[in-house]
Amino acid sequence: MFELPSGAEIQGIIATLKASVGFFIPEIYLSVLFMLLIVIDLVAKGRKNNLLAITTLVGLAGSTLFIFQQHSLPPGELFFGMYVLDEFALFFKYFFVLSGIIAVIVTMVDEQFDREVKSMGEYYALIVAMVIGMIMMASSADLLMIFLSMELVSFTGYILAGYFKRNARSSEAALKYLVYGAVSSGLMVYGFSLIYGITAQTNLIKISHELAAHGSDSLVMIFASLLVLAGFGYKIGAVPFHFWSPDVYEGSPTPITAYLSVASKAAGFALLIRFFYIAIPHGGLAVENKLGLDWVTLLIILSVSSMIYGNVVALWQKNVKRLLAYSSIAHAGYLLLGIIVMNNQATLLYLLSYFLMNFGAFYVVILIANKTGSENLEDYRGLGIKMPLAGAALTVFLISLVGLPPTVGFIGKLYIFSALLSKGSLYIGIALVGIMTSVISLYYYMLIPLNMFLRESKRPDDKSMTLAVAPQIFMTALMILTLVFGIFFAPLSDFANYSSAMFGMTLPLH
Amino acid sequence: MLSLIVFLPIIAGLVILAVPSSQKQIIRIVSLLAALAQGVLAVLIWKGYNPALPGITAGPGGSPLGSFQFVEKVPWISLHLGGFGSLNIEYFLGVDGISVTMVILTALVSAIGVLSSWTIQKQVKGYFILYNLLASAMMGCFVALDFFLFYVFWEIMLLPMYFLIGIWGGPNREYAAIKFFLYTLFGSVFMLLVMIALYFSVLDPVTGNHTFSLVAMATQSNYIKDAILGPDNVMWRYVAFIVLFIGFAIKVPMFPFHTWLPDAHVEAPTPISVILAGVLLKLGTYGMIRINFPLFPEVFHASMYVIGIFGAINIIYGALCALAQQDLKKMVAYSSISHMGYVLLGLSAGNSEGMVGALYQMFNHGTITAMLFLLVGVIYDRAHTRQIDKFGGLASYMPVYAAVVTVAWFASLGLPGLSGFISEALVFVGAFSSPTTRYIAMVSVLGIVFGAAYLLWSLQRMFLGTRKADAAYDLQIGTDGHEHIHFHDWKGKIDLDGRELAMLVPLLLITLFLGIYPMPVLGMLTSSINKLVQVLSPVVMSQM
Amino acid sequence: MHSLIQLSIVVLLLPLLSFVILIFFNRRLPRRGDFIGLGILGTAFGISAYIFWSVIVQAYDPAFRIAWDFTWIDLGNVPGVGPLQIKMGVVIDNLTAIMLAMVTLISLLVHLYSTGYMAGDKNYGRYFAFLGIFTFSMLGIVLSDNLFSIYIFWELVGLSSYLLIGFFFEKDSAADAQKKAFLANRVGDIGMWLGILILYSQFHTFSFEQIYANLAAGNFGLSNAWLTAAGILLFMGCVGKSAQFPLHVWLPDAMEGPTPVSALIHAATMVAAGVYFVARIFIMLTPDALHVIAFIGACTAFMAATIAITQNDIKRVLAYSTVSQLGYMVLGLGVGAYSAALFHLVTHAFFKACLFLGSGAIIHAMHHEQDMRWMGGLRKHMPWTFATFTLATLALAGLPLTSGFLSKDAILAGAIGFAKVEGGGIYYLIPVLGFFSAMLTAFYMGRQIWLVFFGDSRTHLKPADTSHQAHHAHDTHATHADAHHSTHAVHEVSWNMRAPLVILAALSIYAVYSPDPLDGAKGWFMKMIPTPATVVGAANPQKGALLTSNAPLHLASVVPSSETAAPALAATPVAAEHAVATAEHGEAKGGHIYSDPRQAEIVHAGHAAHFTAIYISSIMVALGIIMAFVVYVFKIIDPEKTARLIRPLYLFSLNKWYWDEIYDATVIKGSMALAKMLSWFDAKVVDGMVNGVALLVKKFAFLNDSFDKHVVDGMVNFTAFTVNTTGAVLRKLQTGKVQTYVVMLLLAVFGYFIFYFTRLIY
Amino acid sequence: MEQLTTIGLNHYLTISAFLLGFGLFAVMTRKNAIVILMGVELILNAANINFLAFSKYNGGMEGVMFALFIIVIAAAEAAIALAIVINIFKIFKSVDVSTVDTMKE
Repeated sequence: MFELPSGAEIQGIIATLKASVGFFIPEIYLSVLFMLLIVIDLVAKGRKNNLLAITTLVGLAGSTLFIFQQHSLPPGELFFGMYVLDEFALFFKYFFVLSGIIAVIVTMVDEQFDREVKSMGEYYALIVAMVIGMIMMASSADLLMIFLSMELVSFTGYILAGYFKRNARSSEAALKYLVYGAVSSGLMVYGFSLIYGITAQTNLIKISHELAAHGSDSLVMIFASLLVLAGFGYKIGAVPFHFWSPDVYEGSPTPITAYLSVASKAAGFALLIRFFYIAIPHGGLAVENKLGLDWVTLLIILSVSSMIYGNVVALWQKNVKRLLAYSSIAHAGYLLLGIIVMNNQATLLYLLSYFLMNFGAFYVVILIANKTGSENLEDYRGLGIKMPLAGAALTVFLISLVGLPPTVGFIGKLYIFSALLSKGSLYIGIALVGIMTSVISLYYYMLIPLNMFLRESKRPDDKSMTLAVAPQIFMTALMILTLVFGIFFAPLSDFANYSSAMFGMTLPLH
Repeated sequence: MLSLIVFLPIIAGLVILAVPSSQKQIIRIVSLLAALAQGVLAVLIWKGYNPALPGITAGPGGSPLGSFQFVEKVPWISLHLGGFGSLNIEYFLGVDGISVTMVILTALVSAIGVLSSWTIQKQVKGYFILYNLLASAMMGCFVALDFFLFYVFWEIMLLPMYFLIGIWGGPNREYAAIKFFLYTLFGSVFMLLVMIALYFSVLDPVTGNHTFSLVAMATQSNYIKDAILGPDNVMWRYVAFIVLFIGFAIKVPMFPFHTWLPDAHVEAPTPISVILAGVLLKLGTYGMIRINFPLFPEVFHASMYVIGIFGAINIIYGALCALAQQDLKKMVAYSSISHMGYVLLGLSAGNSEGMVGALYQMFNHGTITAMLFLLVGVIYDRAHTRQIDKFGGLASYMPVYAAVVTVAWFASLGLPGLSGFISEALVFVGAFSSPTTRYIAMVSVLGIVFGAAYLLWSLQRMFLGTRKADAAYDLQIGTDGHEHIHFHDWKGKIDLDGRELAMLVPLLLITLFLGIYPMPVLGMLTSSINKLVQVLSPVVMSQM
Repeated sequence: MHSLIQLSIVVLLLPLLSFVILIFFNRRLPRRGDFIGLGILGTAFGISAYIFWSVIVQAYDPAFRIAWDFTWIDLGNVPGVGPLQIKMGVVIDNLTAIMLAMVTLISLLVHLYSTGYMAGDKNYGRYFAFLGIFTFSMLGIVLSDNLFSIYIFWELVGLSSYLLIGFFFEKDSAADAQKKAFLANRVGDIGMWLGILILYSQFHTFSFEQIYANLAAGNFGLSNAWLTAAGILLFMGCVGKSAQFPLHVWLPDAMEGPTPVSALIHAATMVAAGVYFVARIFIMLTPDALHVIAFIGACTAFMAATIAITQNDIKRVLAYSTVSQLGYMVLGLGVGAYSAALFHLVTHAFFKACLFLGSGAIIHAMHHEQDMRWMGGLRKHMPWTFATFTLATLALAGLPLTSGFLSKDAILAGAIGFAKVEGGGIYYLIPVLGFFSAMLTAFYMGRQIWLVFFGDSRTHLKPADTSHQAHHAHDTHATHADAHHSTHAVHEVSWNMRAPLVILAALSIYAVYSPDPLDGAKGWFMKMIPTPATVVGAANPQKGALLTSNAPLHLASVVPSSETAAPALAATPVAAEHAVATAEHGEAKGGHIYSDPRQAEIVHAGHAAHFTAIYISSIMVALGIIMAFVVYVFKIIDPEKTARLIRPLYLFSLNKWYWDEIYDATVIKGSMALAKMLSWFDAKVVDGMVNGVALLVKKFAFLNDSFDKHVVDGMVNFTAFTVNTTGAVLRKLQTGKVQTYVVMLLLAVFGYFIFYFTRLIY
Repeated sequence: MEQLTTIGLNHYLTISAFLLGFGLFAVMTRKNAIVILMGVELILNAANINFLAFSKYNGGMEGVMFALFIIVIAAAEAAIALAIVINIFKIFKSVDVSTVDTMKE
């Protein structure tokens, strides 16, 4: 029933593939790096793991060159519309590579690995694989690609979450992540099938054309996109699709927690943005009706509930990692605000700030855990005196998470709320929720400095808490960046603005 | 000039960062030098200030020049945004009569604060770094003419304050610190929303872009008619005004948002109480004058009555609460609630007398209350208690201290010849002259009596009569046959020592001088205030 | 600037100088620098005497008035008002000249006296410093040309009285008294301040001159009720300072201060300041306001007199008599007997100062025994004191040939006239009360004289212990007294304490003021201090229209600029009518005329009632003295028995009509309770009001201790309660079982679906 | 008649819907981790059936491709899942997911 393509067509196909490969270099490079790492692991068995780490660092750093070259390429789609290349995608490529690098650096300082696992062999390879997967998530323009890249990220995620095999919590995290992820991606793919059924298309742009042209049975459409959203929501960890995240974040190795909470969340957002903006864009009610889905309301509910839930429940946490997990739920809510008003710049800027401050916070948490061997709030008592620099840095990151000037977090919040208010009085209600919840967040964030500085240590042990030089330098660098970008945020803002362009947008971003 | 005065303390803080924390004396001296330099700059600014220029709104041609002075206007962030037009944030400093007085006050109080911080022994390094950060932020708030910049400084103040109370505070410090932080943040986050909304509603007449410049915002003709806070959008303008007002009222603090103040004061170490009462509270009212009222004149007009009533409540309520306090510091804290009520009352009058009075009251309250807290600190250092009933007859044993206290106390209850009187008098004159607030003023004068009551009563219980049975000190017959006072574990001089006098005497002299000849301060205020009153007058509104 | 002005400013500043020098350097100076205070006051008196001479004696001019002022506060060009300045300045007119001389003289004498009385006190120098600042502020009140500066000096006088009353601050009673005095005065002051505000709010000026000019021009924007209110409120200042009912309670307690201070401040000058102030604002008082003043004065005079008869403390008796006499003055002003009231102010100043200094001498001699019951027979020991004291007493009681007689009689005559003019009825109450108090005055002064000076010493009758505590309290005096405590030798005081007594006694003789021992009106004082013309024409019910018509002319006696207009006034019908009146009464009124018919009538009727007054008052005084004799000399009536007979009345008087108790029960306890309540409210409710119910929060914190207390206590705001409960509930969703998570996921999807489904349907 | 005899799109969809339901039911109710994973497989296969059916009735190859990839992914997922479950069994001595709840709230 399917007639084979003629020779000419095959020639054409091959030509296209050849052409497309040129646009695909970073991904290829990273895949090579991935394999290289495995090989090195096999070769250098039993040697110091730093070799692998360094290789990964260098490799990832090198990939930025190839990504940088892509700026010269014209935005467009490749592999028959499976994949697109545009500023938006480029932004995330940088984002993920950088987060990969930082994840590696964080891993290198985390002493828990030395206790828990003997070989770091596939660990770094998996991180690279995850980077690839996320990059593809950010750039895929076809349901199939979306599904594949998401699964790639998820699988590597499952393994990394459970990387401490002998550690019960790590394994538990892996299991929960697995079950939840499997179910929600299953639902998502079921939703994909329905969309495919409605539009007979898997390419997002084509889908939106279909919908614009013929419209659709809105009920099925809603059902489908709800199922899809279940998949995305699970990736961005927004209420009510967040349930996995606190447990997984608490259980997994801290570097992975940081990595998941920043990178894979960002990937989810990239996907979310692309899917909704490209496939079922909205620019006012008319289109919504035509495309049969008012996903703005959907996301508003999502974001409001995330902001409230995340911040309110975080008040109760005793474990710093878990606390940060809940805060990351709340931040997903803030990010959604930017998406609601279709303001890519604000969203991307917020992502950047979130990248800085969250990684920073986790980094310090790891450094402290190395010394105290615990992540409980109680054990933070009096640390501020023992390790003032770490205390100061953590305080800065937390203040930035609250969104107070002069930190980059404030700039993020500023842009988000500006985006809301630039719509006039339409979204003031949501803006108020965001503001109020950020006041609440102040309390639990401040619990950490409160314990570190205001309270005396329960067991004043004289064992020195001085950190190694390198981590201190890195930490300070992050802190200074957080502050400097909080005052001179023009570069970030410009970059975000430049990156907000997406291929195949039928409606203007505003 | 202004940048220098703003950032000097931060520079000092950086220097201190380099100093090893064992070198306490060096650290202290560095920050003292910074504070003194700040003082010198303040004096220079005061000298160079031309009282003729009004300020408040833009000068000729919409530019701040010719209206504000010492203007420093540098484009800070200016970028085209995909989302919403172009973002223009300026590093925009400048002073007019209203701010220049506050600048001087801030310089003075923070210098005094450094002196009184000399006794801090715990983690001196961290303390002074935070202290200098705080000093910079306060100064910045008073000279910033760009709302964004103002907001940044405003928020930067919170964190150092939180730690200064939280780490160096009294037994219940955690509670006080977090309470302060949450209350103030609660106020300021709304300010953020209003700020953004204003940004989208105002066009800079010169550049034609949206702007954060307070100067441009103060001119009603710069508003986009149908913008969210444009003249047409009456409802939102009211909401914005109220939200902003609450934000500032929390800092003032205005009833019923005042409950953080007594706790904060009681727990805070003396120098921080001095800063808090001397400068931070002024920021609330300053914000109202600089931002709240000129930006929403018509709403201000509609709400004068309410503001006045709250002022009256502050005056009387604060005084009565002070009357019932057992803890001396708490009493002083409530007294400053009461005194800030005068400021609110004067502002609500909306006429020159009232507003000048309010501004002058801000200045005087700064100096006088600083004095009061220093004095409380003196006795607390010696006796380790502030319970009023634990003393008695001190006047016989600490004559100098008693004399200073008497002068300070009388200054606080508004005795003629001391600066507090003139400001309160002007406030009442203004409030009574405006028909809106006449009856409120008539009620508020009761505050004068209650004020006298609690101050004199505490004076009597602590200094007059003879030693109480359960007093916090012993009497022993000295070598010369006279009775001498003896505090448990207090080694230092019984009566005021040199450092304490060095802090108190300047304040005393200022209080006295300004009470006899107020023009040095008033002269700087009048033209600005008259301009402000003009801006606020309904006539102007109708022309907008 | 007029030379007299310059001089007056010098006079004003000299005492301040003495204060500054003494407060800082008294310990470094020989004799603690008392000679400085003395010398400075001497100079001041010399200058003011010169002013007095050149104004009153040398070239008297009924409308004499020179003023000078300078801009104190410049508010710039105020929108809606125009250029606005607050000026400060001094004014000299006849009244000022007299007051200047009087105040400086008495102050000088008290300084002199104190060098003896206070000798050996450990704070000797400070004492003179305080005297200096008091004199300064008092002179300030006298010289001020505007309400604002009067208010300022008013407060300063309050301060110095505070300092001096509490001079022996180790005594709790003194500390209480000083606080009481200051607060009572403050209560009066806020009234005065409101009055000032009412005037300012209309005219944007504090200066008397401009205010009166505006009033006369009828520029007062508000209703006449406001004007009356302004008058009464301003009068409240006087009620406070001059210890009028109902704020009189502080004055008797103020006797805790050193006796010379009582003489200077609480008898002669400060308390008189209130009366002086009312005189200054006299011409803007509406008739209604004047009525209120008159009644208050009468009540005060009577009440204080009734209290005085049962007091045992020698100083308290004098204190109440002071209150009573001040009541007379206020009454006099109220009834429009302007000159008489001020006359009484001056005469009273002298003889009451004399009495206080005398009592001081007695107390000094009796080693700080103040209770008359334990005195007696002193006339032999201290003849000088006895003589002067008695003379002053006669003056106070108002016997002929004394100054007191002249002034008191003039007031009473005015009261009668006033009652006549106002149409009798209730208004007769005022003279009646006046006369009755006159009798009581005679009685209790007779009692005092007798108890103190006659009979035999009753020192031994006294229960010993109390006395010792009494004066061990003020320590230095204790030492000083203990020196000759062993021998109870009562001896006459030294010359520097005797001289003032003599001078003051001499000044209580009629001849100083008037050639005619029976009529003060013939004297120079009442001639030279005429009743000024009212400016509240519009507010005057009787002849309003007429007065407004020629309102500008009334300024004649107020504004020097239009002195020339004065003769023209003779043409006004009022003046004509008055000319008739004066004619038939056959006496020249120093050429001044009453432009206000009401005043004219009152004064005229007053003169008509002159002799009636003399008769009645003489009879009353005689009665009083006779009664005193009956009771205390001939012992026909035993006071104790009588007291038991009319116990309620006796107690009522003895306990000063229970005013202290009443105030304590109502005002003080009330405000304290209110304060306590509010601060509870503040701590409990307001602190939790923001969150609705603080209690719930507490309970909540109690319920889960797992949860750091500081949160709930700390976040006393809405988030605290709600947020944490919601958090507590929500976090339960996180069961830790992955399957429930999946269920949640599906529920969420399903919920959303329902939500949209319904939205689609509707 | 024709509805009953010839198998149309709806039949496929119904089947897949049932599969989805069963899968979810298994995931929610079963205690055994292995069974839960089988439930997940059911869900994926439900999607597969949809894709194939739609691709048949809409024409075009995308559905088929999708189905193929899903099968591959499912296999990979099973591999990882089993590894994790085995690890769980090592530690918790059981594969009952409801016992794995050390981290909560």
